[in-house]
Order: sequence, then structure tokens, then C-alpha cells
Amino acid sequence: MTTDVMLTADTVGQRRENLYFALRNPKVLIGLTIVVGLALLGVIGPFFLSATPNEYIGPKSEAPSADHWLGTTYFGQDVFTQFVHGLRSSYLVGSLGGLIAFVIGMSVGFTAGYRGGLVDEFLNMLTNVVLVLPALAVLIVISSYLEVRGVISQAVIIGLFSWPWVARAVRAQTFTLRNRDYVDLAKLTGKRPGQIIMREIMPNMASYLLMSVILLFGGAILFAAMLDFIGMGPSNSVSLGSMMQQAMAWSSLHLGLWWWFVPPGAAITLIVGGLYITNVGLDEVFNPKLREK
Amino acid sequence: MLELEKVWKSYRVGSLGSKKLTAVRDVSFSIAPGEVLSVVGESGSGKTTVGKMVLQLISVSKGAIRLDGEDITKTGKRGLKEYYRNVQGVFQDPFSSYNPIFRADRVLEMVKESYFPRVKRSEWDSKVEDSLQSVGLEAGAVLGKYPHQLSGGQLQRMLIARALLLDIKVLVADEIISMLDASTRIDVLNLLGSLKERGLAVLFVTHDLSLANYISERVIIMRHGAIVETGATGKVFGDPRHPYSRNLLASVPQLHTKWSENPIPVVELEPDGDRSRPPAPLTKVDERHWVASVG
Amino acid sequence: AACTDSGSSEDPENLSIEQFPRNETLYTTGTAWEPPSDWNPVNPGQATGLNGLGYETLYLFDPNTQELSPWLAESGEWTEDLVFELKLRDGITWSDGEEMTADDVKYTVELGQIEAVPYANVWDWLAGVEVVDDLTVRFTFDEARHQEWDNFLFTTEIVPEHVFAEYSEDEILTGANEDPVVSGPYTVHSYDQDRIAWVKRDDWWATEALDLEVKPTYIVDIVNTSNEVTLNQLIQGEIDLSNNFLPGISDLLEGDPTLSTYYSEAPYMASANTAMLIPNTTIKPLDDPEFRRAMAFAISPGEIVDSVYSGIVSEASPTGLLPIWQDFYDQGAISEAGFQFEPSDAQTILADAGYEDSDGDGFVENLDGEAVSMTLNVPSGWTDWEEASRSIAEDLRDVGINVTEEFIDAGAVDDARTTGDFQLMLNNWSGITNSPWGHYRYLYQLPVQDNQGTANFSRIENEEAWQLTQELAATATDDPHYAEIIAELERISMEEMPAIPIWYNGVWAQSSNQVWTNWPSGDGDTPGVYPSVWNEMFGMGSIYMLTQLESAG
Amino acid sequence: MGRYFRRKLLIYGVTFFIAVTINFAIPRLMPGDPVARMLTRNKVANVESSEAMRVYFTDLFGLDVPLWQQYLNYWAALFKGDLGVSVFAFPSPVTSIILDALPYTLGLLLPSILLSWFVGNSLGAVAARSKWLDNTALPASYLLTAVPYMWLAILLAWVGGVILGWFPVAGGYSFALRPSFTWVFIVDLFHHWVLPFLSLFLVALGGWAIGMRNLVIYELESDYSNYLQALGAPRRLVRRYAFRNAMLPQISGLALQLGVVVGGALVTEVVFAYPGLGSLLLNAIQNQDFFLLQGILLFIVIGVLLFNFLADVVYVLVDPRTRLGLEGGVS
Amino acid sequence: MALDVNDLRVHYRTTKGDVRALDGVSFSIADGEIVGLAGESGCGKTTLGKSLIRLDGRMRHVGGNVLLDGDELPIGNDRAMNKHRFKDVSIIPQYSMSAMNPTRRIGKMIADLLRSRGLSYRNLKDELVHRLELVGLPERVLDNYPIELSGGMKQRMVMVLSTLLDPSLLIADEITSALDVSNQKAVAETLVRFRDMEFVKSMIVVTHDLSLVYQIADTIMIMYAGRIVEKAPAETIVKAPKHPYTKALISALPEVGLEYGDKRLKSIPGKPPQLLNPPTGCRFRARCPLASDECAEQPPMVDVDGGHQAACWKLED
Ligand SMILES: Nc1ncnc2c1ncn2[C@@H]1O[C@H](COP(=O)(O)OP(=O)(O)OP(=O)(O)O)[C@@H](O)[C@H]1O
Ligand SMILES: Nc1ncnc2c1ncn2[C@@H]1O[C@H](COP(=O)(O)OP(=O)(O)OP(=O)(O)O)[C@@H](O)[C@H]1O
Ligand SMILES: [Mg+2]
Ligand SMILES: [Mg+2]
Repeated sequence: MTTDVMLTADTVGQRRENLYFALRNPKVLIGLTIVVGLALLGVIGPFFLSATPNEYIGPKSEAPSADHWLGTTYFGQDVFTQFVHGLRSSYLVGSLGGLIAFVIGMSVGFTAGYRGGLVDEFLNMLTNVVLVLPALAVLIVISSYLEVRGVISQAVIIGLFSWPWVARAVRAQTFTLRNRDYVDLAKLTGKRPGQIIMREIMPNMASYLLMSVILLFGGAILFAAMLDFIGMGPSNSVSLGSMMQQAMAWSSLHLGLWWWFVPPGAAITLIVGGLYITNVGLDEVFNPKLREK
Repeated sequence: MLELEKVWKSYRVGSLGSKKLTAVRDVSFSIAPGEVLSVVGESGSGKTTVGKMVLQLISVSKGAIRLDGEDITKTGKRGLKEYYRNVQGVFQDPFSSYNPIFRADRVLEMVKESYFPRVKRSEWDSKVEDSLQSVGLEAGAVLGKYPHQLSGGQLQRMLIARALLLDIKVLVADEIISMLDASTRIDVLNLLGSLKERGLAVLFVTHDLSLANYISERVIIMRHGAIVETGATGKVFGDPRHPYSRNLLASVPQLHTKWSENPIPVVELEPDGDRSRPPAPLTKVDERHWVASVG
Repeated sequence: AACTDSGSSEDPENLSIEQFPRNETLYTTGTAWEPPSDWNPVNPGQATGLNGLGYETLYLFDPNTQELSPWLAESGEWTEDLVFELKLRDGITWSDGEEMTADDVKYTVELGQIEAVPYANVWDWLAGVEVVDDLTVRFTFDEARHQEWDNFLFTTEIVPEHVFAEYSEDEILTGANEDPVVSGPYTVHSYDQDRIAWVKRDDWWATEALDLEVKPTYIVDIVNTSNEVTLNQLIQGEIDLSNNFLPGISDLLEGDPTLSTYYSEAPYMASANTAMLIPNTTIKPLDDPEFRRAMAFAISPGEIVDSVYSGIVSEASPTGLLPIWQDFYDQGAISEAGFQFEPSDAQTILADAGYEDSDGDGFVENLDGEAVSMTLNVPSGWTDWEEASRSIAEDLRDVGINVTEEFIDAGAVDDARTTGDFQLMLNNWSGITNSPWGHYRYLYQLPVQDNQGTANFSRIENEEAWQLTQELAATATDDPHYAEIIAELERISMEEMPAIPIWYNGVWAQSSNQVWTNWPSGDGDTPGVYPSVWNEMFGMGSIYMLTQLESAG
Repeated sequence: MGRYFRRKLLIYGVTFFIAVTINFAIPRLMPGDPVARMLTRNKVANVESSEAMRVYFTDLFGLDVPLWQQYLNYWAALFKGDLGVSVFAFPSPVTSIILDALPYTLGLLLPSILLSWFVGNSLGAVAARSKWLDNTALPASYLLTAVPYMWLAILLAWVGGVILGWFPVAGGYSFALRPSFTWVFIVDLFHHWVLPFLSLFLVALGGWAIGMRNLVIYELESDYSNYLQALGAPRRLVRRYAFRNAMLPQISGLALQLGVVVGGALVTEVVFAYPGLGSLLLNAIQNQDFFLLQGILLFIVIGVLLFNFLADVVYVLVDPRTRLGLEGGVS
Repeated sequence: MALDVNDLRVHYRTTKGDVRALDGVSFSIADGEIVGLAGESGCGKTTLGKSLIRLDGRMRHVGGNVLLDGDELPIGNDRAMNKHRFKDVSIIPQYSMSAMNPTRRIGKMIADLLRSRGLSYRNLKDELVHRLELVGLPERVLDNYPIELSGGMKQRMVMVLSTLLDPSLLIADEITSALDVSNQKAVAETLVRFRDMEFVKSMIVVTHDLSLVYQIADTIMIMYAGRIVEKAPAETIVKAPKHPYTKALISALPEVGLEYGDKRLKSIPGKPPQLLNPPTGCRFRARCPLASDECAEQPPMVDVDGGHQAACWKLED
């Protein structure tokens, strides 16, 4: 039947369309290139660098040169080595912190949205409390409470505090989705709430969830940089934020060591900006209204 | 077989649930095997709510729903799963009854997963084929497709096939044809007809009086959450006693007769009152015909 | 507060801060970390300049000459073994016009009878104070702790009885004493969140008595900001004196002739205290003096001085005593028991003491064969210490001692140090004072308690050293026995190694010559005072900085 | 509506209670002893006397009683408006320290939030209708929101302060001045304010612009816009409506943003050594000043709750849709 | 002749190619005529209605022209079209519920709209109030926000607003499908009344409910897959349809009184074709019981008798 042939073509289109647009969307392309490129640098880079980031290997305060691509610090550490290691920890914090926040936000959001009623009100309250607590302040306090601060603990802390908006958004979306007929149908099939959330509701928010992950990832990187900058970062490793902190602490502005503080900030901007731009691109892909603009 | 006794439902509405809205008031009725019972009424009269309560998708505020004498509002989770072996539903919007991102036949697969986990694949496949057959679908044409690749009629029929996989006794059909095209709706309607011939009881929720008339033996007319008139279809539609029923019938557009040709004067109806009070009682006006007294 | 008609007024007190002529104002920073809030010398914490510009001490102590000279006091002497008689200068007036008398001195010292007053401990060995006449006070002692008494004389600020007697005990201990009535060369002009301004008094006693005149009419001290900011302001000439550690200053000194430091070349800064590696001697293998000595040989102070501090500090003497006490350095002891950076020696000592790497992980084990793994804690955010500890840990690892640096919250460092829950840490609480006695008390104080708040963080139990330290306290500086005790203590310290001296932190001072010149310096043979506004420094002669400054004109 | 607000108030009340409790707990969970820190900071190193002082001050700060007692005392004091005495800036009362810092924070944050909101929204609205602007301003906005505050601050300080020397890079005003209503002072204040302001303004700007653009596009696609256009309404009117409606979520967004105003712009204040609550907070933490820390956190919580509540109220007032929703109507 | 549409072609641009939603549509409407437009979902009814007033961003005017009262409507030119909208052509949209700015009082919105069209709200207000009363709305609704009105009230409000300037042509797209029967009737009757009172000259009523459109329309057009297949007076379409598609459509409609036991209704097998690549020839071919080889050619629209046209090769049968 001709109609059937048509339909098949149509389906494949619908499913592939998103991929097609995603791969053709310049924003997604540019954004991903930046993010993935820097990630690769952070992951692979350290294997090619002999020095550890804090080692004094070169002359002090030297401008970028062939030997030291990004110059050296006030103590003669190689800025490029630090930069590469910093990238690595930024990505680690970003992904771990983002993931934790995502999981919490999702759980709270789904539970509140699906259950409704008292459970919802309670979780809403919890969300509000976390939202009301001055996150930065609490983070600082908790960070200082942890005697030894590592990238992981930092990520956990960030994760524990950045979920509320995800929870809110997921809750709102769940509210609308839980009234869909197919949810009722799943109930009529004797499915438990957990199964319904996982198998009926969540897949329908996939694009949205993906974007939340992206935003959380970027947010966690920024937050971590902020903490690092005020000296609440991981104590024994190099991060992009702590590079800026060190640069400031050792008067790089006045000594003219711009190569010390410009690259880390630029990298964060690029990563987060790249993520955001990817996000817009994806948004255009998933939301045809924006695509047509 | 299925019996509702003095069922009430109120929703909490307004922000933070500050208000109560009584959607269904003191509704009692029963359906026998092989019978189609239509529920008609204006938008918001509580039809869907009744259907969902029968399906236990929403809780009952007061009253009892009995299947073969057992009050299912009291059974727990396990009991509910058993209940669904007997009572299933199909909803208004065929497209939203399917999760758009999965293949349509997933609804069938889910039934296997929940109720027939041990049935062999081949056995199951033939069972599916049979039930698709009985709703007039060709397995090859619908299996493995995504919802948007199928027509509304196909989707609705597949949902009915899904219900049939379970050997059900009662089907709740909530406006299952109102989203369909004029021509496909007939297919679905005729399917319901054949189901009833097979002994299924159908609760047919609709706002289209002509369809109700076409398919059902008995009808319930609801207004403001309560029953205003009920009885055998022929009697109710042929001799509507309640002013609301009359208004309703007069408003139905019909082919071949224009409104202008036999103008029925529209009667002013009493407005919506205090819904928490019990509604006007039904009085028998004829054999198999009850009407609520007009206050 | 500002007067509206200030233009016509000649009185500098009536000028508001924006009207201060730049060439009569000294801008300082580096001391205050919090908004000025406390003008009470009796409780802990005080606004910059309160001790020295406002309240004054009876004596001044010159660290370079190790001499105590009378200040508010005209003279004082031990009239008997246990009696000290002090004569106050005549004609000292408080800023409210009242005369300062012997009663004020008696009152101040007796305030120490309140337990929570910082100098309450003087009453452990002081028996009584009596006013002999208007200007004479007689102290009688249970025990003549000469060094401690000297210390008391140049650190305790005399407060006006007529003001403080009005205060309740609570007010004395916790009050802010706003509008302080002072004896010194300046009074508080005004203050704000981030600064305090002092204005010169025209009836300061020393102008007449000692022919001293402080040059700046105004002193504005700025609450500490970041290094970056301070550096910038210093270069711009907005700030005249910064008394805080400014990384990179040595690089800037070369290019900027208007900047100056105490010394014009390395180490640039005078030494203020000894930064030491504190081992916890209650745990293995740090309980072993030989092990501690091996560590001393393994660490390269030179690396820290050069890399971390770019040469603005100097390496510590193995005795740990500050250079002001170099006359007491006992060369014999040093050549016998001293140490210097020599990794091979460190390894030899380790091997001789039986520490070896038997499992081949590159690090030595305990004598019982247990693996050694220690952490060196410094407060995170103390960037110079962080860098220094990296260097130390690396040096130690190089000789096979497994140490990792670990930066933890400053509060956690405090806790660890107090409770003894640490392995290694850096500490520098032994600084300039009138006698090495302070240093040894810091090292050896006994008994060791559960909480060690201020001294003996190594928790070393050396009765002999503590005995000697107490003896030192009771010995007068001119007593020939004095130097002997110190020499003995030096030897014990280098053998026992209760703490490993590494470098001397500086009396950080960077000054700009754009507005004021003739800053005190350690160059040449002028025995310069320290160019510092640290509160305790005025009592150690920094007040002379203000009388010697010259306007750059 | 009264019922709605009563319930809201109740919820806010409970949230406040929990948040305050957490505020109380947080500093006490930190390592270190504030009194010991205070004594060491002030070089009270006299071995014999320091113990006596420790006891005295521990008692003075009420830290010697059991935790539950401290908690009750804390609430009792709170109701008397007494936030205690600062350890760090002893013996100043916490309230006065906070109130002293508040004007700087407000002076820096209010303008930067309000202006970035205003400019960002205008920019977003314009971008929504101009392809050219959309392609230039939007990527720039994304980059701006991605910039870490401190980095922008450092760059501004470096370029505007160190290299060009146009602006001072630290402090709220010159050390040669005292706050007063004189031209000299105001100009100077402004001069110091420019760079920190810019760093906050620029980063926030991008976010608003992006949000506004998306909202306006969404509104332009809505049914009412379509209907207006079908009735031949000129684009101007359609856009005006779209802009107004897109504004509503932005208004409550603004209110929420204003809620965190009292939290201060910590990193900015740190970079520019700007006096304000942010740097105060950092100081309080670094010095284990329980009382100051509690006080600041309390201020922040109150600020956030207050403005959240305000956002709720504003929303109900400006958007008729919510008003009906509250009354339990159906649409 | 109020409206004359000639060979109108409107396509949707999509990534996969053009959807030929209107593929050569020609018809005309007389003054005072109400034309019902019916057909299965997706056949292009909405597209036709919209194309006469406002092409949206994805619609493309490919060919054909539209004459209204003898003047050509510049339907492909959004800007030029603007002056005709509201005044000459107006629309009652499918989404009356959300057609009004939710944050503006209705009266204010109308005033804004009129003013932006260079008209005076004050002058028109009396007429507006008059018409509101006609549909049973009090004057004070002008001070309400849309949300404060019930669905039916909103619908009537939009009806009054859309016809306020007495347009020559009114397009009413599925305006009753969301309503229950009593409201449907009221709305339908209002439309007729508007025509009778000459608020609008002629009207296209788009719906898929034949029985409803039969109640009010003078003429009914049946669309199938982007084309008009039959056009005739309402009575004729219902009682004597010519096109096999129309016949099938009519026979699929139940009536009050008809019961399942009496007579089975029959549906049309199959599904309408995709408009992305429509089949050549008669588009109903695949589902038509009468289809034969000649149907591979596109059948022309032929006059059956006065005012009755159909496009089918098998009209004689
Ligand atoms: N989940 C819910 N929460 C609150 N109120 C509800 C909910 N579901 C339905 N209602 C209200 O209950 C009343 C009855 O609704 P119901 O859906 O049963 O009507 P209906 O007769 O099915 O109408 P329709 O013909 O429009 O489907 C309506 O006023 C509706 O607004
Ligand atoms: N924006 C669009 N982009 C692509 N194709 C479209 C778009 N809008 C409509 N179409 C297609 O154009 C054809 C005609 O659509 P139209 O909305 O005019 O149908 P309709 O007859 O009004 O249907 P219904 O009764 O469901 O409203 C359909 O095949 C539809 O899929
Ligand atoms: Mg319903
Ligand atoms: Mg349509």
C-alpha cells in the first residue's frame, strides 16, 4: 500500500530528524567541539606532560615561549601543565557535581510531581529550604568543615546544593505528564509508580533532562571555580579556579603575569559557554518553533 | 455485575487545595454482561470522573463500587491488579494513550509483562494476533509501528485489543471516538457493538447523543455531577422528561432535519447549586425510565 | 566628625578626613584584618596604633641593642632582690588634660588581678604594688622573674584610672572603650569600616621631655585588603607603608626607586619570627631525636627562601634564635650539634639510627618495620606556607621520609595543634621579644597537657630544658650566667630537635617614598628601628619611625 | 486570596524556622574554637593567662552551655533583635557590623541587578525580533553568562585598573575620603564602583537577555499573537503585547534575584576588596565568628524569603491568570 | 460575487519537502452565502481558511489568486494583506479560548487593536456594546480579563470582535468542536444571525461535523486531500451527494433514532494520502469503491446542475 510506504519514510524521518538537525546545527557543532576538545586536552594532556603541576621546573615568571607554552608562574611552575590538570579537575567536578545534583533533583522532582499531595508539599518545602539557604555561604562553611578537600568532596557538596531548580522543573513537567492517558494505561496494566516514572514519564522528558544535565554541568564548573577562587577549593590539586586564586595571591596583575590568570578563566568561559551554546542548539532541535526562526 | 452505589467524588482545587469541587454526586448504577451503558451530559458534568473511578484511577470519596459483589474501593494494590484483569479502559485521545516515543505495540507487551510473564513468546504472539484480528486489525499493519504512524482508529482498536488480551468483563470507554474522523469512528463503534455481542459490559462515556443512541441499551444523563435521567435508551431519547434532557436533545445537530424545522423551546434550567448537598432523587416515570425531580 | 566651618579652623582635629593634606598624612596598612572596633587595651584585640600611638608603655625595648629604655617611666631599678621601684616622668598628661600619676600605674597593674586580663599571670609572682608618691610606684615580688618583668614593662599599656575606674568589670573586659583617653602622640580622629584615622596631639609629653616630635599630623591605617590591591596602592603612592607580606615585592623593588624595604637587598626584611617544622614527638618515628635530626638535614631552607619568598626572608640559624640574639649563638654547640641542608647526611643519620627502606617502596620504615607515612599540615589559603610545605615535603621524600603536604582549614589546624592530633605542621609563634627565654618557653613548656594552647606543640618532655628555661626567666640580662644558660639550651635544642627551624619570617615592611622619606632601615650602621605599625612594635621602638620621617616635600 | 496568603505565610514561616536552625547548626559544625582563634589572632600568648581568658570568653559568648541550650538562647536573643557580639571584630555587635557593610553591598548589587535586568530584557526583546542582533548579541550573551565572575573582575581590574589606570581597583572609596554628601565623595564613590559594578552587570546581563529573547519568541508564537496578527494588528502592537507578557516571569525572576542581594557578591567583593557583606561573610568564616556568620546567614535567609514572598505577591498582582487560579477557578 | 478563489495552491515547507496542503482549489462564494467546508482531518480545511487571511511563516503561496469583491487579495504578501484583514477578511480562530491577551482587560485590548488600525474605539464602542448584548454579554465584560470569562463567553466575545468591522468574508475554523451540544447550537445560530444582520457578508465555516454545518450553511464544500471534491447546496450534499467520497462520508454518520441493532453504519476503508507526495490523478482512488483506470487522470470539477459541482469521473453512475 502506498500509504504504508509513506508512513515508514515518515517515521524514520521523525526519529532521525533530531539527530539530523543536531548534527547540522552549527550551535551544537561549535559548542560540542569546544567542550569535547578541551575535555580531551584535560584527559589526554597529562599523559604527555612529564611534570606534575606544582613542580618548579622552569625559570620564574616567564612569558609564554616554545618551552613553556603558557609561560611559567611566579615560582617557575609550567602554566600549561597546571592548565591541563586544571581542566581535568574542572571536568571532574562538573560531571560529578552535575550528576549528583541531577540525580537528586530528578528523584525529588519526580516523586513530588508524581505523588502530589502531602509528599509534594513536603518535598517542596525541602526544595525551598535548600533554595533559601545561601548556597555559597553554606558551601563555604561545609567546605571548611571538611578537613581535607578533594575534587570529589567538592563535587558532592556542589551537587547537594544545586538541585532545587531541576527538582522544580522536573516536578512541573511530571505534573503535566502524569495526567497523560498512557500513564493511566500503565496503571491499568498494574504497573507500580516507580516503573511508571522510569518507563513512561522519564523517557518523554529525555531532551529536557539532557539539557538540565548540560546546565548543571556548566553550573557546577562555575561554582567550583568560585569556591576555588576564594580558597575553598581542593587542597592538594590544581584546578582552574585555584590557578586564578594563586595568580591573584601572588600579585600576577602587577607583575604582569597575565598568562597565569587569563587561560584558566578563558577555559572556563569556553567550556561553560560551549555547553550553553550546545544547549541552545539542542533546544532548537527539540523545539521546532525555535528552529524555524 | 459491576455496580456503583451512592458514589461521590470531590476534588481539591485552587492553589494549595484550598477549595473543594464535588464532581460526582451520589451516582448509583449497574451494568450487566453484554450491555452497553452510555453516560452522556454536558462538558464537566462528571462523566470522565465516573469512568476513572470505575477504573480506580482516582479514589472514591464516598460510596462503593462493586464487581461481582466485591467492593473494589477497599482492596489493596494486589487486589487492584486482579481487578484490572476484569475491568479495563480506553480513553478519549488515542494519541495520548500511547507513549509517543515508543512503538505502539508496547501497550500489548506491557500486558504480557504484568499478567503473562511466563507465557511463551510464540504462544503470546498468536494470542496477540487473535485479539488484533477480533478488533479488525491486521497484525502486520500495526505491529512495530510508532503511534504517529497509525491512524486514530487503528490506535483505538489496538487499545481495545489490549483490553481483550485480558479476558475482561467490563470495558470503560471514555469518549473513545470523539477525536476520530467521521468515518473511522464508525469502525470503532461497530467494534463496540460486536464486543457486546460477545458478552462484554461496556460503560460508554460520550457527549454525542446520536452515538449513545446508536450503540447502547441504557443511558444515563448527567448534569452537575448527578444523574438527571436514566433508563432504556429508546425511552429516554424518545420521551425525555427532564428539561435538561430535552434541551440536550434539541441541540443535537442532525442530518436531514434542521434545527429551524422543528424548534423546541429551550427551557431555562436551574443554575448549579450547592454541590455538597445530595441531588434530587430519581423517580420512576415509566418501565425502565427514571427521572430526577425538578426542584 | 567633620565641622562645616573647618576651612577657617586651624585645629587639625576639626579637619575631616578628605581635608587631610596628603603631605601631612601617613597612610599605613597591613595590620588590621577587621573593622576597627576595639579601643580597649585590656581585652584582646585592639585597633591599629592603640598600643603606641594612643596608650603607651612604661619602657621601650630595642630589639637590635637588646636594651630596655624608659618611656613613660623616667627610671626604674631593683632596689632589693624582690623590690622594683619605678619613677614616672613628670608632666605626662592624658588627652583629656588629666595628669598621669603613679595611681594610674598601680591601677593598671592591679587590673591584672582580674583573671581574664591578658597579663593576669604577672600576679603569679608579683606580690603587691604600692604608690610611694605621685610619681613613684613600688612593686614587691614573690619571685623575681627578670625577663618576664622586663617583658611586662615594655608591653603593658598604662590606662587612665579616672576613666577605667568608672567601668564595671564587664565593661573593662568586653567594652570597646570608644573615645579612648590616651597618653600617646595621637588621638583617634575617626574611624570607618575599613580604616582608622589618628590625629596628632599637640601636648604629647615626649616633645618636651625627649625633644621628640612625630611628623605626620594624621595617620590613617587601612584595613588589610588583598595583596594585589595593596601592591597597587603602594606603587601609586596612595599608601606609604604596608606591613604585610607582599609577594613579588623584590621584583618590583628593582624597577621602582620609590619603593623601599628595611634592607635594600636580600633579605630585604628584618626577621620577626622563626618558622619551624613542628614534629609531634608523641608518635613514632617522630619521638626519636635522631629521626628529627635527619629531617633537619634533609630540608633545604634555601629553596624556600629563593622560590617561595624570592629572597625576602632568610634561612634560620640552626639554633632557631632570631638574628637579634646572634650574640648568644654558641658557635661550639653549632659546630658540634648544628645542621645544614645535606641530604646525604640525613640518609646517613637515618641509616645509623636503624631506619631503612626494607620493603623497597623508596621510603624508610619505622624501627619496628611498620611503614611511615606522615602528613604536613598547613592552613589552606596561606599561600606562602602552602608552597613552603610543598618544598619541605618534597625534600623529605627525597631522603626517603614519606611526608605529604596537606592543606586544611585554618580552624582545623588550630584544633590539631591544640589537641596534638597531627604529625607535622609549621608554626612561627616564637618572635621578637626581650629575651630568648620566650623562645625556649615556647619550645619546652611543661607539663604537657591534653590541650596545648600556646607552647610546646611538639609535646616534648624535657625536664632539664624546662628547668633551664625557668632559670633563664629569673636571670637578669646582665648576669654572666644568662649567656651560659642560653648556650646550654641551644645545645639541647639542636640535639633534641623539639622543632626544626627553617626560615625567619620578616617584619614585613614595604614603604613608598613618594610622600614620606627617611624610612628606618637596617642598612649602614644606623641601628634602625623597625618600620612597622604592628601593635607590639611601637613598644619596640617603632614610635621613633614617626619622629624620624621626613616629608618628601 | 486571603487564605492563599495565609497558607503561603505558614509555609514561609516553617521554611524560615528550618533555615534558621540550619544557620545555627552550620557554624557549630565547623572545626576550630572561635575563642581560641580570637586569642591567637590577638597574640594573647601568655601561657598562664590564656586559659583564664578562654574560660571567660567561652562563657561570655554562651558557648559553655549545652548545644540545645545555646539553640534556645539563640532564638530568645533573635526575638529581641540581638544577634550577639562579633568575635572577629570584638566587641562590636553583629548587627552594627552588618548594617555598616550593607550599604556597600546594596549600592553595588541593586544597580547591577536592576540595570542588568533592564538592559538585558530590552536587549533580549530587541534580539527576538532582529535576525542580525539575534546572531550577534545572543552568542555574546551566552559567553557572558559563562564567564566566571571573578575572571571578568580580574580582567576588568587588570585592563581598566592596571594597564589603563582609569579606575581604582580596590575599596569602596578613596582612603582620603569619608562618606559624606559632597561632590568629591560621590564622584570618588562612583569611580570605585564602576569596575565591580561592570563585572556584575555584564555577567547578569547575558542571562536576562537570553531569557527575555526566548520568552518573547514564545509569546510571539502564542495564540493571542496569532489572532492579533490575523486581525491585521501591526507588528508593533503584537510585539508590545508579547514583550509585556514575557516580562511577567522576568519580574518575578528579578524579585528572586533581589532576594540574594544581601548575600553580597562575594567573589567580586574579594577581587575588588569592596567592603560589603560578601567579604564580611568570608571573614566570618575564616575567623570562626559564629555570631557574625549566623547573623549574615540570617540576613540572607530573611532577604531571600522576603523577596520570594514579594515575587509571589507581585505575580498575583500583575498576572490575572494566577489570580483566578488561586480562587480555584477553572479555565 | 463576494469571493472568487482560482486554482489556489499553498504549500508547507518542511525539511522533507513541500506538503501540498492546497493543491489547486477553486471556488466562489456569493454575497450573503454561508459556505460549510467539511472533510476528514488533514485534508486542508484549516489551510484554506488561513490562506485567505494570514499565511504563517511556514506556509507558502505557490499559485492561484483570490478575488474579494472584485479586488485581488494579496495573500502572498503579508504586509499588503494587512489592510484587508479585519476590515475585509476576518477570522474566528479555532483557539478562541486563548485568542485574547491574558494579561490585558478585554476592552483595553480591543481599544489597542482598533487604535493600531487607525480606528476610534470611542466611535465604535456603542456598536460593540450593542453587539455584545446581542450575543448575551453585558458591557462589563470589557473590563474583565479573558480568564474571568467562561469558555462560551470567550467564544462569543471573539465572534463579536472578529466581525466588528463588518468584513466581507468571515472564516470560522472549527469554532464549535470544543463545545458541548447546547453551546454548539448557540454558537452556530449566532453565526447565522450575524450573517442575517449583515455584520458579515459571507462566511466560510470550517468543520468536520457535517450535521452541524448542515444546520447553518447554504452551501457545503467537501475537501479531500488538498482539493475540493464536491460543492453543492447543503440540502443537495446531504440528500443527493454525487461524489463517492461525499457519499461515504454521509453514510458514516449516525443519527438520533438510529440504533446498532437496526442498521450498521459503514466506514470508509483506508486512510487519506500524505500530502507530501500526493498520488497523481484522483486522490480518493485508493479508497474508492468505483475506482477504475480513468481515475489515474485528475478529474475536473464539473457542474452537475445549478450550483452543484463535483470532481469525479464516475458522476453518471
Ligand atoms: N483532577 C482534577 N482535579 C480537579 N478537578 C477536576 C479534576 N478532574 C476533573 N475535575 C473537575 O470535575 C468536574 C467533572 O469533570 P469530568 O472530567 O468528569 O467531566 P466530563 O463530564 O468528563 O467533561 P468532558 O465532557 O469535558 O470530558 C469538572 O468540573 C472538572 O473541572
Ligand atoms: N505547519 C505545517 N507544516 C507542515 N505541514 C503542515 C503544517 N500544517 C499543516 N500541515 C499539513 O497540511 C495538511 C493540511 O492541514 P490542515 O491543518 O489544513 O488540515 P485540516 O483539514 O484543517 O485538518 P483538521 O481537521 O485536523 O484540522 C495536512 O496534511 C497537514 O499535515
Ligand atoms: Mg470527559
Ligand atoms: Mg484544521
